[in-house]
Amino acid sequence: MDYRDTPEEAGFRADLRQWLADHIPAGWDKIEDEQEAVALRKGWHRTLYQAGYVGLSWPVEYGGRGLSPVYDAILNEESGNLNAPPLPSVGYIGRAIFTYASEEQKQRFLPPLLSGDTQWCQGFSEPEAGSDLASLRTSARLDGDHYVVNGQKMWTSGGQYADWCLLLARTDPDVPKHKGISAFLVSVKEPGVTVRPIVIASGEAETAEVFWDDVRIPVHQRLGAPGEGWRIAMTTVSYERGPADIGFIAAYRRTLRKVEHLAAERGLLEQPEWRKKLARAYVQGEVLRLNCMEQLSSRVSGRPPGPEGSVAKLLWADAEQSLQHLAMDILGADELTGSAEGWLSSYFTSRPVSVYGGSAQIQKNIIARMLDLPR
Amino acid sequence: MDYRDTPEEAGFRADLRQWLADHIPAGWDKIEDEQEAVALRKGWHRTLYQAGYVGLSWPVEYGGRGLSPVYDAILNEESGNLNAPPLPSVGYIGRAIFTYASEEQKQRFLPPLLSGDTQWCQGFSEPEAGSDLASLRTSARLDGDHYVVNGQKMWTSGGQYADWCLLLARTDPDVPKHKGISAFLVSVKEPGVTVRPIVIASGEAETAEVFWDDVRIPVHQRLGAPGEGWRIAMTTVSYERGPADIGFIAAYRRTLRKVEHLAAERGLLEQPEWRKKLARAYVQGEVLRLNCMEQLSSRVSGRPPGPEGSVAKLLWADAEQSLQHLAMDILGADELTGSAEGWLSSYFTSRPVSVYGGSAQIQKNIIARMLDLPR
Amino acid sequence: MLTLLTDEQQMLKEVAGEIAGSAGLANPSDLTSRNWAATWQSLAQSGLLALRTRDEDGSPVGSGVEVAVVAEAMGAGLVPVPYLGSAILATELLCLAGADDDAARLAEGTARAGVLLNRDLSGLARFPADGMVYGWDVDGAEEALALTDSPEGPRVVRVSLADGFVPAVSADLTRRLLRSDGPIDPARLTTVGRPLTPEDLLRWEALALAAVCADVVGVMRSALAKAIAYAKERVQYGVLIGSFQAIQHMCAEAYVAAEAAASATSYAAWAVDALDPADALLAGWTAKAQCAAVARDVTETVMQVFGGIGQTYEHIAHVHTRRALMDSLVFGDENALLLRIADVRLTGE
Amino acid sequence: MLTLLTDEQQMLKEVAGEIAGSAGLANPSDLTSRNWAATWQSLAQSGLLALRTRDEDGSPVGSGVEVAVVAEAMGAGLVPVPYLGSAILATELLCLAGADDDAARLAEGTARAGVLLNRDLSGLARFPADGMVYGWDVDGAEEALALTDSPEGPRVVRVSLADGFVPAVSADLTRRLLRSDGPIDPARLTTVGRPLTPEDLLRWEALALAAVCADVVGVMRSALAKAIAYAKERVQYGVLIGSFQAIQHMCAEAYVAAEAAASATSYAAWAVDALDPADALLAGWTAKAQCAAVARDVTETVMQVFGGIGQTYEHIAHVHTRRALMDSLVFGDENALLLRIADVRLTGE
Repeated sequence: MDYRDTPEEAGFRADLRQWLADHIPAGWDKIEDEQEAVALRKGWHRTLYQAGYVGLSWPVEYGGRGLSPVYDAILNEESGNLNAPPLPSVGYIGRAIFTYASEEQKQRFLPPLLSGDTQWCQGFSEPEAGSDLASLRTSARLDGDHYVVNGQKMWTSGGQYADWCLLLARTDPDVPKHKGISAFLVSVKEPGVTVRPIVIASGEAETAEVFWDDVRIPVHQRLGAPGEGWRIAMTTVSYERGPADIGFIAAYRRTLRKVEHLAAERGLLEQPEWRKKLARAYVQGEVLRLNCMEQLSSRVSGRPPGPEGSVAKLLWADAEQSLQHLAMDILGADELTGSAEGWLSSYFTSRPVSVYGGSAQIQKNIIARMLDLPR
Repeated sequence: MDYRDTPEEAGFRADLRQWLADHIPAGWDKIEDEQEAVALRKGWHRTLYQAGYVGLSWPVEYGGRGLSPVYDAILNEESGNLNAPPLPSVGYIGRAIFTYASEEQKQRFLPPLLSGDTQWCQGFSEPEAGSDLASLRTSARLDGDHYVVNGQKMWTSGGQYADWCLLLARTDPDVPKHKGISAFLVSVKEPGVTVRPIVIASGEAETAEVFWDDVRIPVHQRLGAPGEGWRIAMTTVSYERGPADIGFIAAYRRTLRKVEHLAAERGLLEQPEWRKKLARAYVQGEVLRLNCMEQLSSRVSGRPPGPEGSVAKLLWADAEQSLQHLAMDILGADELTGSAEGWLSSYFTSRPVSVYGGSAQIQKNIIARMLDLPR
Repeated sequence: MLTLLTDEQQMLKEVAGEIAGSAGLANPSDLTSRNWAATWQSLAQSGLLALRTRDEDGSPVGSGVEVAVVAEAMGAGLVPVPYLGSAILATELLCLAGADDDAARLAEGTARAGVLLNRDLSGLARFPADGMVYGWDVDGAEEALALTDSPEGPRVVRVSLADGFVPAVSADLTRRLLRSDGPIDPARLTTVGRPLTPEDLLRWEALALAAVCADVVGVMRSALAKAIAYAKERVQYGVLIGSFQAIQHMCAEAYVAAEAAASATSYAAWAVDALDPADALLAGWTAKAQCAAVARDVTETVMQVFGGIGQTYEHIAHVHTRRALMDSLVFGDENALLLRIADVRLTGE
Repeated sequence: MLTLLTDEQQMLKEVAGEIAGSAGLANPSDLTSRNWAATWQSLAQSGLLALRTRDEDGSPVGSGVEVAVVAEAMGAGLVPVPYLGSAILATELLCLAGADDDAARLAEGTARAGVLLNRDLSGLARFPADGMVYGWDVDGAEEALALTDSPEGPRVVRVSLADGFVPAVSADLTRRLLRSDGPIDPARLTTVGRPLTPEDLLRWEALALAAVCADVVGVMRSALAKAIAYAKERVQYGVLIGSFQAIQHMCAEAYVAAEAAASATSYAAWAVDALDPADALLAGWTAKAQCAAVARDVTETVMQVFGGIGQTYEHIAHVHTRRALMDSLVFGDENALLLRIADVRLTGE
């Protein structure tokens, strides 16, 4: 057991830190224009790719560097610490492609995914199929050498900025619901695809819904066999927030520092009560970090993703939401009257953390299964 | 709407207060010997009875005074405020008897129940039938003009001190479980009855288990018709902790005052944090009191006992347990090293408040039914 | 002892519920698309704006109980009209100052007034104030009321909202909030009526607390009712989500919290006119401390039951949360009120 | 970076688990009916009492990680022997003072020692102390260790428990607690070995925190395992109670809390010997703050899942709660540790 970097890891980290210091675009987080912000993120993806920082843990044969997920974690951590632009989220789409795709598909889709030349989104959830993903209704009807897709997807993060979509649709309505789903690799620029941003309670457009009207997809863009969609979805989801994706920990720490400053500005640091609340928030962050490190170690040592991710998810939601409560309690009227810019929005942004990607209730169900409690 | 006493209620309260001041036995709560304590409680029952304070809300024809349950509440409240010995708990047994008994049974059992000449307990729960009371296994087999009872009852409060028991037993194992249960009025002094105290985690004998080995009960001591036991039990239970039984509110307030003194002794009243915690405990007590008053009003205005009692039960458990947590946090090492006598025991006594008489989970189920959420 | 509404109060509740129900927000876009002036007129016509005007004896037409009944209905409907600001808080101030004619105009609905609150929204602004003040619940109001110190005691003053105020971005989408950053020129303050007694101020505060509590009780109860209705129609995994015990218990816990707040609020509302001012105020602090302790949790639970859709701006859930957050803050948040309660409870030590 | 146990540590865990498992309490009556001296001997024979003795280089035979592995097993089994008091805390003090021969006797199991804690159990008693001290985890010990101030720095002292100590009624039924009310005559203190450095004291505290945390993690995990096992066999309403989502989620929440505490504890245990003392101590405070924040709730949840039977004295559930309560308190409760963390975090302001 050693929580420290190995010499190799330490070397990688040192190089990365230097590289980040040299390359992070100045003032990137002050950009207000949405198109400019999108361009910045795409550009950052290409810059990272050119330096070899995309696909660290992908197999070498698919353009990765074949490193352990610890290196992904270091990249996440340092990017967070140095407040770099968001890392491109290619891991879970890539995993789906290099696990299930034909050779031709791999050659076509993986290189631009890695390089950032194409941006992807994930078309899984629907209005009537949130937690219960397998109930999805979007249909893909075979018509000669094409599928014809109709339906509506929701909570498609990045749908507004994506070029391509990993889409789940029902190809066989006559078999049990988990068995009639297939997966597709499809351009969202096709005729019949309409993307509409979803504004969340904070007032920000955080995600999107995507409407599919008679969209035609060539059969050769189906991923895996017909009916294999559920298995592909489960693989993707289990890697969607892997233990190496710990950028949120650095973000949490940055937010905590801001909250500590808010408390200081308001003269609350003299009061034991507020000191304890701030210390408690630190403890929650540490607990989250250390639990994630254990999970990462477990993954590195060869165990496949398992339900222990639900523990981290619940800890994360609780830490994030508690921290926003603390900020609100410190800011009081300033937060609710618009005098503390951004904090009310951050509060509302923290609420769906216990909903998206498996609600808190679903995570607890998963843990109950893991504890072998009866159904 | 008026939260104050009517002139009649105020007169009753004033008389009662004076009477209590004149009659509460000095030093009764310092008695350590258990037999002496039992004798004291029986004596207090008789004293109250002679003064007309038992059965206030019972119909006049059964020896009561036919008053509204508000008078029971006043009796509870003033007894609590003046730290009188515990009130006899005759209401729910009486309710079962005067609702379901034959005329002969009423004449035989009600007068000594009221007067305190006989003490009663309730033989409902069993080791395998706690929340799920209808699964009870104790059997009563008809044998000529007697029933022969075999089984084990648990959580029989006061079983150690009782003369008689309102017993539920299965008389017909071949019908659905709710339909095969009958109720009996039976002396626990019969041969074959063994009472064993149950010591709870606090170290105190709070309740008892009662073993029934071939105990013979004359048929005429069955209460109601064969198979009517479940209905009788439900009536009894719904009146077991009626909204007028608010002695626990006065007890809560007394405990809170003690906790405030503990905090003062330890110099914590200078700290806003502890002031707020104590104020929060006061608010919880007030909320509980006011919620109970509303329930009582609702009962007085003619509505039968309903699931709103579950709200008060949950509020009570939460208030009681939170107050013991607060005491523990104030006392720290003193509570855990035996230097603060009684408090650790009080803590453990507060734990089953969310278990007995319908666990917190059951209460929430009842509320969910009331909210008409689907099964 | 009887804590239930009288038949008359029950009728008032139905009238208020009808107006608030037909006027209530179904979703946030109603805020801009509906005719709220008509709602104000129907409140005026039903006499609901006149509850705190005085009858011939000088007594309020409606007690704190009546006020709470109507305020709860307004909260339940998330009705975006200044019922609390104009019909309760400003009207009461005017009547306490003896300006009955001014109060009558507010009651008729022909004029509206709001109140000025201090920087942390914990109470009425009291001049000379040296900085920021907020005009709270001032939709359609040309002026707002505050206090000023005078040798004869505190006096009610009116301030025009036309100059020096800018719109503030309130968390609560249903109540208009204005801000004035600088000190307000004393020449802009117009004294109203007679000076107030200390008892006047205590009763006014007790009324304000009870009214805000009733509002947030309405917000919580109706939010929860919507979540429960949704749980009865939303299917996942082939069953209604309301059949999951997890959802049932979340709803049950929120229900207990909201009902507990309601119990404390009823008492506080009754206490406004029935108990002596110190006791009425303690009841108000207690109710508000309870409401503020649970309102955020209850409305967050509602958003959680609604799942993804409950997180979107188009959905009504966050409008409940927002009004609940602001209600929890105005006239003192939980921390502030617990400390006041402690000051009363812990003096004997 | 690798946070998993090594193969050797895994083997140690199995050995400790076996001893603790066969020695573990099944119910409270085992406390008096079983032969705990034999358990102590098997711990000695397996070398588990020698983890903090020093090898030829002067390094501890086992690091904080090994200590935590064994301590967790002892906590899980509620084993009523003074593993922490004698084998960890006293042994470490002796070795820090250079009294290796004394430490060896403890490691062999032929003698036992405990520690003296101050009145609020937050740390080692430090003489001249003016009042009450507690001998903690002193079952079978003839003496307990504490500190005394000297011109050369703090020194370890031994105090005989034979005089002046009376049994205290500890909440924790599995660890013997003695109390001395009056000041202890300086003549009764015997100095041991060499003075300690400031770093020695910090490391000792970090070790104490990690060991107690590991103990309470064991208490929580095994309590929860018992509740889960019960939920899989207890039938009510014709089904296993573990099939109720309410029970499932109570268990899941307790599991998350306990695992979070375990993650923080692993790091604190590793930090004892691997990080500089200030960082090790911060890790220890963090772990203990987390453990203390959840241990009461987790063990209360366990009692609740067990229902009525879990409230009885004869049942094992409250023994877990009691040990968890005491573990949460010794060497600093949540409040105390959060304040220390705040002192480190909030100085830059």
